[in-house]
Amino acid sequence: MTVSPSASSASTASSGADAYTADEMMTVAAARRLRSGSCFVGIGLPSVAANLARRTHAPDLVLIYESGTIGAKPGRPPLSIGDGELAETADAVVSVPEIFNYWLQPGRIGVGFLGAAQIDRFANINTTVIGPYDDPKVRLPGAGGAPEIAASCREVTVIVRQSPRTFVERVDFVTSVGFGSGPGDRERLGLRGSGPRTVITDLGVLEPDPATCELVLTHLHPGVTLDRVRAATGWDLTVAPGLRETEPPTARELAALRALTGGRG
Amino acid sequence: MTVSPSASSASTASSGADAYTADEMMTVAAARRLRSGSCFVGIGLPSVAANLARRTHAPDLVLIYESGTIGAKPGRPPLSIGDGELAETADAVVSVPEIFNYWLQPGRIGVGFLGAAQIDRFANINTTVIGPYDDPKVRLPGAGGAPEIAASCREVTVIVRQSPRTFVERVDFVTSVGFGSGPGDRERLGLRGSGPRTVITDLGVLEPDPATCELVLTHLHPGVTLDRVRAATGWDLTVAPGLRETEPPTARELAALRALTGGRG
Amino acid sequence: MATVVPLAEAVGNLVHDGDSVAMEGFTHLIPYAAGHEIIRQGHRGLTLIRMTPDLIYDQLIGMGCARRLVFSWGGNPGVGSLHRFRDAVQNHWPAPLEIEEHSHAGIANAYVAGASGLPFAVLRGYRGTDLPSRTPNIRPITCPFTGEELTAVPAINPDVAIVHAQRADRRGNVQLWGITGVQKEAVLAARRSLVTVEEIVEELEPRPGAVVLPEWAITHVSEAPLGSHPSYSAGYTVRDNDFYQAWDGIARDRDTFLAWMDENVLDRKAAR
Amino acid sequence: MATVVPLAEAVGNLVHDGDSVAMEGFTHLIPYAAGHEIIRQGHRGLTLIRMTPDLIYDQLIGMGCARRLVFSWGGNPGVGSLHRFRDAVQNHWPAPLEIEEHSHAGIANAYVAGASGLPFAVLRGYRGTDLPSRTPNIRPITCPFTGEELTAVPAINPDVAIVHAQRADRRGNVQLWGITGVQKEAVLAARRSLVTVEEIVEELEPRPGAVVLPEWAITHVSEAPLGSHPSYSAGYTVRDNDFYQAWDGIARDRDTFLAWMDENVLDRKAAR
Repeated sequence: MTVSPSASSASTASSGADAYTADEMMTVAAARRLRSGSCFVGIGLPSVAANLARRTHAPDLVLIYESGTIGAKPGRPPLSIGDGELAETADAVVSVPEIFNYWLQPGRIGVGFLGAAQIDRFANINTTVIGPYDDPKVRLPGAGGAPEIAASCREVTVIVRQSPRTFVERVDFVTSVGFGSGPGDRERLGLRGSGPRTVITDLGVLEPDPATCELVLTHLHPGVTLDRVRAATGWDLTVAPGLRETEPPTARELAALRALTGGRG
Repeated sequence: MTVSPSASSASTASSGADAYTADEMMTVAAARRLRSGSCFVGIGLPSVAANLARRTHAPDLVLIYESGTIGAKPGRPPLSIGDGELAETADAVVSVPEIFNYWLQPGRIGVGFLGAAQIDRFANINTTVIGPYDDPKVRLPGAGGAPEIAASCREVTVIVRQSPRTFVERVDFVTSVGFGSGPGDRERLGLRGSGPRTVITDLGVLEPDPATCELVLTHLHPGVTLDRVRAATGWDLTVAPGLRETEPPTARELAALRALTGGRG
Repeated sequence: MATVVPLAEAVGNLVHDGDSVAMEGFTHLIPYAAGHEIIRQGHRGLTLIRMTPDLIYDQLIGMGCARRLVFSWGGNPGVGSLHRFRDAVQNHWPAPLEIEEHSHAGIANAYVAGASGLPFAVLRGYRGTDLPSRTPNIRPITCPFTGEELTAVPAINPDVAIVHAQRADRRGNVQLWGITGVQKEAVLAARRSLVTVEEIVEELEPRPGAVVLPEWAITHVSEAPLGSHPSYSAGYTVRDNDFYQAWDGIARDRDTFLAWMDENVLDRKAAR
Repeated sequence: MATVVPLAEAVGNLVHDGDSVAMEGFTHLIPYAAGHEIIRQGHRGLTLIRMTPDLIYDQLIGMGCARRLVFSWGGNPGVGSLHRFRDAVQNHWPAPLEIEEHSHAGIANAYVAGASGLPFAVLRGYRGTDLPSRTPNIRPITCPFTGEELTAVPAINPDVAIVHAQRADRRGNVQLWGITGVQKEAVLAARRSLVTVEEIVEELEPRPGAVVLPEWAITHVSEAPLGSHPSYSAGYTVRDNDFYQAWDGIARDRDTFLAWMDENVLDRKAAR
């Protein structure tokens, strides 16, 4: 397999045999984080990535949607978390209170997959509001299942496009806790999951430093420069000592992804 | 319809065309208390009485068993609260937590039907232990659903054979609260149902005095003397001013009852 | 105790200005026909409760029916924002909208408490987030056995719950299946309830995954075929994903929105 | 993550002396075969948890397996007393039996809390009864919104939960239907779990009223045909009411009981 030329931005497709977009790189990188086990899936990119993992290296991955479907095997990523196909293909369908209380809350679910409108250096996530709460610049959809997914899944993966507007020093509103204000906060709050282990963007991968809990850059996607990532980050970004380049998508990954999205995304 | 000769004791059948036992009188009298609406049914005599009501004057009566069957229509009274026929004939079958939490606890159910090993002057019920708790004379089955049935049904009917051993001044153990130690206790305890409205025995019917909450005798079954009821009561029994005689079982009631029990009880 | 009546009559009987109204259906079985009837009847000052406000609440808010919204996720699933909801919150158009904001787990448990006759529910939730600072109805509670601190939310007991289901029998027993969401909890938590159904049948044949709501736990049942469009009723209709995407364009602009409502909701009669 | 293994191996792997073991099944689907295997393996010092102890716990208690019983109703349903249970409580035979006594609503909610990862559950229960004076695990709790006093019970999280179901597939996904009791809650609340099934099938066809437990939430699945006798497995067997009545005579006397156990349980091998 030839290594593909890199994607240079989220919206620009690269050329060549294995050309791919930055969004495709991001989705493939996210899918790779999922091994067998269970995954609590939000809608959008997380759903695409989880379905991609199930169709490539993790066929036994159990997809759990907050609509109450356990072990759903949708033919294409659903537009909503309540699409009919999720129920029809699920091992079990339970009520919404049950999915949160019996399945998410006790920490049974391996990976929680979240998006973000803002994320800060301690991986706290905002999906509620940009600007002041009482006089918002942008009113966002709100919390949904995210606060408890972030609290209770054994670990969390965040997928988000990287820009200075999304990667901020301090989120305007903490919708979902990453590491709060640093080490020890999760324990103090009684959050049982280990929190965000990976933040996957269209530019690279960030992971929390085990000592400081601060997100540091561990991978650059092919063709992305460090300067570009720094410019897209609203805080003084630390780079991990062993910074690596992400493996580009394989032809098989790309084919599976495009089959899923019908070329979108 | 001829008025039948009276049953003279729980175990002695009377003779004649419409002869019936004292237990049959008790069961029929209990069934008559049930109108349309819903009834939370314990096993044994309550179940027979509730099923009898459904087959005579209250065909729309909704039977709810603690096993989770709502609207069960068993062909014969089940031996246990979990017999298969209850589920097969039910409008809905729900989990045991759900039957207690969503159906019983909010006060949705009209009548709770309870038995008793001991009952006292304030209609408190013991089904736990005779004698000291730590060194019991007789260890009984315990609470089951009764404490919350007694607390939450809109009203409670108790069916119990009357004797000085069962009708006691003070129960050895309060398994289920009637009126506690008198007026105002239910409100103080936050019990939402109105408590026992009727205690039906093989000798007559007792009801709480609205002012004192003490059980007073309101009906004698045919042929039962007041002296006999007093002798079967472990406290100084008050008789209601308008003491009446219970209507004896009709031929239709008896036929339906015997069809249900196969001649037993 | 359920009575089967036409939709306009059911909404007329059950919904009054100023009521708290919960319309549930988690993506599936959303009671659009009933929502449109509320809009046609011109109710005002409603407290609208719903985990995922969706397009139906965008319409109710945009038409000025709501004074307050209790919710956990207010977006157009898979598409983007609810523009009428945003316009109300950001610009108070057509009227100011108070909000009480929760997480899904919080609202789901508040309905469970409501259905259970309890004043509150306990969950592992909200801890460390900014939600408790904005929603006074989120409070700490301490385990009386372990001393651990958890979170409490008060029960939701709406004046009226409205849900859509696939079928009912003539007595008003209701059957729904597929993704069943919090519909049972919403109906059992409410003082009064309306279930709209795709059809009324002679007998409710048992089905895998079906939830049955007995008639004595419901106030009114109304037939409303296609009553969940553009949401769906598994076994009867499919989700109109194109409409969800088209809504983004319709709702973005106030005038376009009003024109659409005029033509598609106000001019139409209730199904029956 | 469930592995399908023979019953003797499953019990051997999962149950250890001193463990807390919850065997559930509300009249229906009581895991007798597994209980007999525990007796054969001679486990001691168990804390047995069960809403309705039933004959299987009468047997375990009479054979000296239990140190402690957590329960809400200990009788022979429709028949009368559990004589071995009574003998243990009243006369400490064959060994003293500590008891922790609840109501059905209390234990059901304690399992719900256990399954939900919460340390306690809240209910309207026990108030005014003598149970809290005998069961320290029943405590008052105050609503942080209304100030109302309610009752709390601690979560039940057994070391092992054992239930019986109609079917499993080869991967260990389990399906049960009919009266489903608290089985799901018991399995989800437990650290380890065993589900015995009437049969293992290629595919779990959906059925009305069925509960499915996914294999990754279960430790072991064992085939145990007729494994709920004298209880029953709807669709496979019927309840042996005669046996429930006969048990009264068998269990009333210590020697008769021991002889029956010797002949009918100890001499038999586990189903496979």
